Amino acid sequence: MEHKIETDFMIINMGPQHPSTHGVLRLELKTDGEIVMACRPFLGYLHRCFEKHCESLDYLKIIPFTDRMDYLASMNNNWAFCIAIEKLMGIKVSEKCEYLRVIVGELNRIASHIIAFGTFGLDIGAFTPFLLAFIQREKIFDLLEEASGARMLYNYIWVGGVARDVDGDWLKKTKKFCQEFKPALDEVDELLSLNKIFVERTANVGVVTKEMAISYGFTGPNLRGSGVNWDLRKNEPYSLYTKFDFNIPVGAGEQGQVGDCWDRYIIRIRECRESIKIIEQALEGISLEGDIYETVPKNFNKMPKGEVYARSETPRGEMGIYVVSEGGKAPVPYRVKVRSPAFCSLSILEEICKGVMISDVIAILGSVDIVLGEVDR
Amino acid sequence: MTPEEIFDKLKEKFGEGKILRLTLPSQNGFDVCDPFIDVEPLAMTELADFLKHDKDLAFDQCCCISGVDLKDDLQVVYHLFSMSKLHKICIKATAKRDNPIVGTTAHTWGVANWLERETWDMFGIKFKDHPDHRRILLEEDWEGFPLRKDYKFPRFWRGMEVTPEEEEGTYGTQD
Amino acid sequence: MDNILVWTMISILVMVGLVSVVGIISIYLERKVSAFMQDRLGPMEVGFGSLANAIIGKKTFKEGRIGLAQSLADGLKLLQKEDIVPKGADVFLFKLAPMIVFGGTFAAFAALPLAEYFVPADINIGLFYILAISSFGVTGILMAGWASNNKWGLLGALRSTAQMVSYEIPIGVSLISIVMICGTLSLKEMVLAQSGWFWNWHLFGAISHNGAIGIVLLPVMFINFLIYFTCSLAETNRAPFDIPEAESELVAGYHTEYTGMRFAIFFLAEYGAIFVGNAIAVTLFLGGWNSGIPMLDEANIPGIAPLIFITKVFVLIFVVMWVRWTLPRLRVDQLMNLCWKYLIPFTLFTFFYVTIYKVFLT
Amino acid sequence: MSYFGNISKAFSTIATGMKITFRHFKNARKPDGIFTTQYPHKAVPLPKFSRQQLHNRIEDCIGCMKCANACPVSCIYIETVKAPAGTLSDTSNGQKRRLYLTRYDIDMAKCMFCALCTYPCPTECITINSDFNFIKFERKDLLYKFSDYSPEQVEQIKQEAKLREQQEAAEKIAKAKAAAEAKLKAETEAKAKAEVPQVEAKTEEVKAEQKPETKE
Repeated sequence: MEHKIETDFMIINMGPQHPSTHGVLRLELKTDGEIVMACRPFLGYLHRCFEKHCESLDYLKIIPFTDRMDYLASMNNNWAFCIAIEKLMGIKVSEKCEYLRVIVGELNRIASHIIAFGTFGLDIGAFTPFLLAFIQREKIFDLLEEASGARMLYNYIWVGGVARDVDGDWLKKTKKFCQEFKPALDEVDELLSLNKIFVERTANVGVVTKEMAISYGFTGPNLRGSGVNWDLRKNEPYSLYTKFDFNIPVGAGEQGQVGDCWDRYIIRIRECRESIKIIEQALEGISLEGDIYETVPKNFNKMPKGEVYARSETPRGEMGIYVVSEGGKAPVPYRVKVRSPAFCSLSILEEICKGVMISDVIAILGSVDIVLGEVDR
Repeated sequence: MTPEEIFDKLKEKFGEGKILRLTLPSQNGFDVCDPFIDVEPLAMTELADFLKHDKDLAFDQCCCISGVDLKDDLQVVYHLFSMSKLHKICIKATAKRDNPIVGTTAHTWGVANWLERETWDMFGIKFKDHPDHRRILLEEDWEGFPLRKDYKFPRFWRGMEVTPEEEEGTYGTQD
Repeated sequence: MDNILVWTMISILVMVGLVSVVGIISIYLERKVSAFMQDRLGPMEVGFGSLANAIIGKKTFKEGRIGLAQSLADGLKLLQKEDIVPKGADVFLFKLAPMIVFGGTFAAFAALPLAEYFVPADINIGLFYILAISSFGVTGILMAGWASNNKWGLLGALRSTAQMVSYEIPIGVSLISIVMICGTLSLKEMVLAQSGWFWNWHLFGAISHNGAIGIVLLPVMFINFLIYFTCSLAETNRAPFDIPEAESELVAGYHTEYTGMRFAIFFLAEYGAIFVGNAIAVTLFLGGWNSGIPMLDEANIPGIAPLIFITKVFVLIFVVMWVRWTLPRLRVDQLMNLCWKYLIPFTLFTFFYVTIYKVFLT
Repeated sequence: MSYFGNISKAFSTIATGMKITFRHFKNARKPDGIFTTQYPHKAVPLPKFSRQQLHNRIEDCIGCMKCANACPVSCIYIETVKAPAGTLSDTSNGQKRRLYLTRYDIDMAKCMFCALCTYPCPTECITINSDFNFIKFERKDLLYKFSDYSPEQVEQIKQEAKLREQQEAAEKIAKAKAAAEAKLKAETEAKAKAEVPQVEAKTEEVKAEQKPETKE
């Protein structure tokens, strides 16, 4: 009998209560010292069965529930759902509403990206950029609160319109914010992006190649970080995005390889700048005349029979809403399925967390930018 | 490629037995829908492989996999998109309710792994040859598949009250 | 003789108080500094008055306080907390660990030369003693991590050990240069050698020892100082080297399972260790209790020497905090990389430079 | 020379970062240097339309159940009893009130602050205001009761309504007896109707819905 001396692997549960899993995600890490041999994510701690809820709620009542999926970008969730229902019902929304949607959607995108790169910095250990960026997020929330009445869960974008009108004063405040935001973002950028330690920690870590990114359903900033020039706002324009002039930042591997954590991080900072551009153009174009409730359907008793898959670009990527309607007099959807971008992005974790260090797992998780409310729904 | 061309191409490759029919908007009782192709559920694995790797089709992105409970049958709906060719198609695989088995596509698209697990979790549709066939959102020992229309919510699970009783006599109990 | 004995007794008593006072002040400072750097207010409500009122059960909230008693209140709160020992823990080691960590720091305080007649233990191998006793703390950290039967704690403890053992080397080598110049290990004599104008400080070379020619040591001494400062950050587990307790990776590292007063002791020990680390930097490089202006030193104002010393240390502690709230954290392998590939070669270089200077220029 | 390049890059980027944090540290003494406020002493004013707490002006409420039907989480509980014509004053926008609101409870513990209930209200009596200070120490205190009748009054109203119904029924029976036999059928229907007060509430609701909407 021969005995081989083997060192044992250690199984560590990272989460559900862990500062860096961005909510209640559990990662089962099989580690050899500091090296992670395998990583298995366990989800579902925040599962609320949104899709089951939808099957017993009116279309309008579902919108507050969509807020709670990706609670960092509620506006974009509302919007995604409304796009699907409007497509189903054949509603054309007035231009004023579309402008308002673009403005609040892009403001919310900035707020969400601030969380994304702020907490990414926090995971890497830099506390100050996170809080400096948060000041700007607070300002955005003040604006959105004034427009919609709530700070995070807005219920603002309705099927066929928006919930509340804005006044000229609000537009002026938004404009002022846009001007103040740029130097503040530059400061955070300067503080963190090129910091040697930060670059060392994030460049060449968690590299996702183009093919892998597409196959694993990466969308949004993650996909662009891998060097794919793809943005639904540009490539499959919805709403008024054809009217605006903006660029799509694409990862180029400036500090390391294309598709590493640093690329995914910098894309978000650059996207904030593009969003500001869009908001400024929208503020130019909007006119305050017109009724925002004009196309809001009075009731949902005469839905067409059919199904629709509508996708739109939320800060985390492509959110697809698949709605099946029975038609006739049923005012509730037969089935709603949400293609959550964070859920799909997270599925790559098992693949790229092999042979990296524990600290890198944190960096990768932070750079993929998940929101557990959306992953579990 | 238009849906008709895709349908013809698939039919040519796999034959009528596996590729059943193409539905366009305002057909088969639909007022609104994306064009979709009904296929034989067990043919899904080779079909996915062909859809992704064929030069003309090149469906490299699997947007969404959703289960639908059709009361008599269970259906898996694949929304596919090609980033290089910029065309999309919807594939539907309908399986029998008493023994729903669909061929897996997890070897073709990475994301399908989790999306199929979610479909199994919620609808109890089995995916043949799936590499990691576990529940994903619910616990392993959860009974039943919540998104099926005939699902009954359990009162207790592992001794915990999961569906609290509504306050008596309130308006909320009417629903 | 009697005079010295009395002073020694007093200074020992002062030191006992100093460890906790330094901890409390540093914690308050840390919170305020971090708050101001992040555009926040930091602790505001708990002043000494409202703390006293809270103790006798009266609630008072007034505007305009700056929260001076916040860390004292935190300490009082931690004292009342439940002392939890995890189920699978090695109880004896678990309880011993914070004492060892605190003991190591406290013992190091004994040899700090606050003023000429204010050295609690004026031993002729002071520097050696401090270096030895302050690395004693790592035993406690390893104990804490291992005994608490927690995987995060164990990882943190092992990281800490690896880090401390590695960083002892550049610290030792960089300090040897000073020892070579001074020819002594006694901290008091080292400070005495730096009296007079501020260019006599070792940071600016060896002017007090060899006159103007000592200026050739200026660059290497700067490098030495920087290396020592960096290493002392690593020795005390401060950012950017706080990987043993990296809260975003290891929850809280070796003190994950500690609660209440045991946690507070770890906390105090950490800040005590920062004080010791920076006190050595002040003693060796920045002239100790000397103000740098001879007239001020000769004025013999009572109590000014320790005040100058502590002020200098707190300026350095501010820099430590400033660094912490600016920089991200390194990874374990990068930390080792920095130590073995960058710091050690540079200290060796400065060491040879000083040797050559010592041999040929004096 | 990537070795020394690394060193110089590290030094320069660290210096940039430290400059920025020091600037913030220095500016903290300036009036707008600090973003946070010391909350209980200084509060940031909320916008006018901030959604914090639901309120119902009970004197304007007609008990139409529209808010309860609009609520996604069913946190509004309404119970009504039919009132005799003329006993209740009109609402401030001139609508008739025909129902005693024996119960109008809002469970703020359940509420999701979507404000969907405020939109369909025909008399604009249910509003969501910006009063955020409704912390309660017990969960049951979060059930806000808006009905201005005490439990005894509710009991009385219910009994009166019952009496009235019986009276009406008796009158009807008396009438019916006097009337021709053909009306006998209608009479039994009225009786059945009188036995279930909820059904009447429903018919009332239908009436309220038929009225022209004042909002939207």
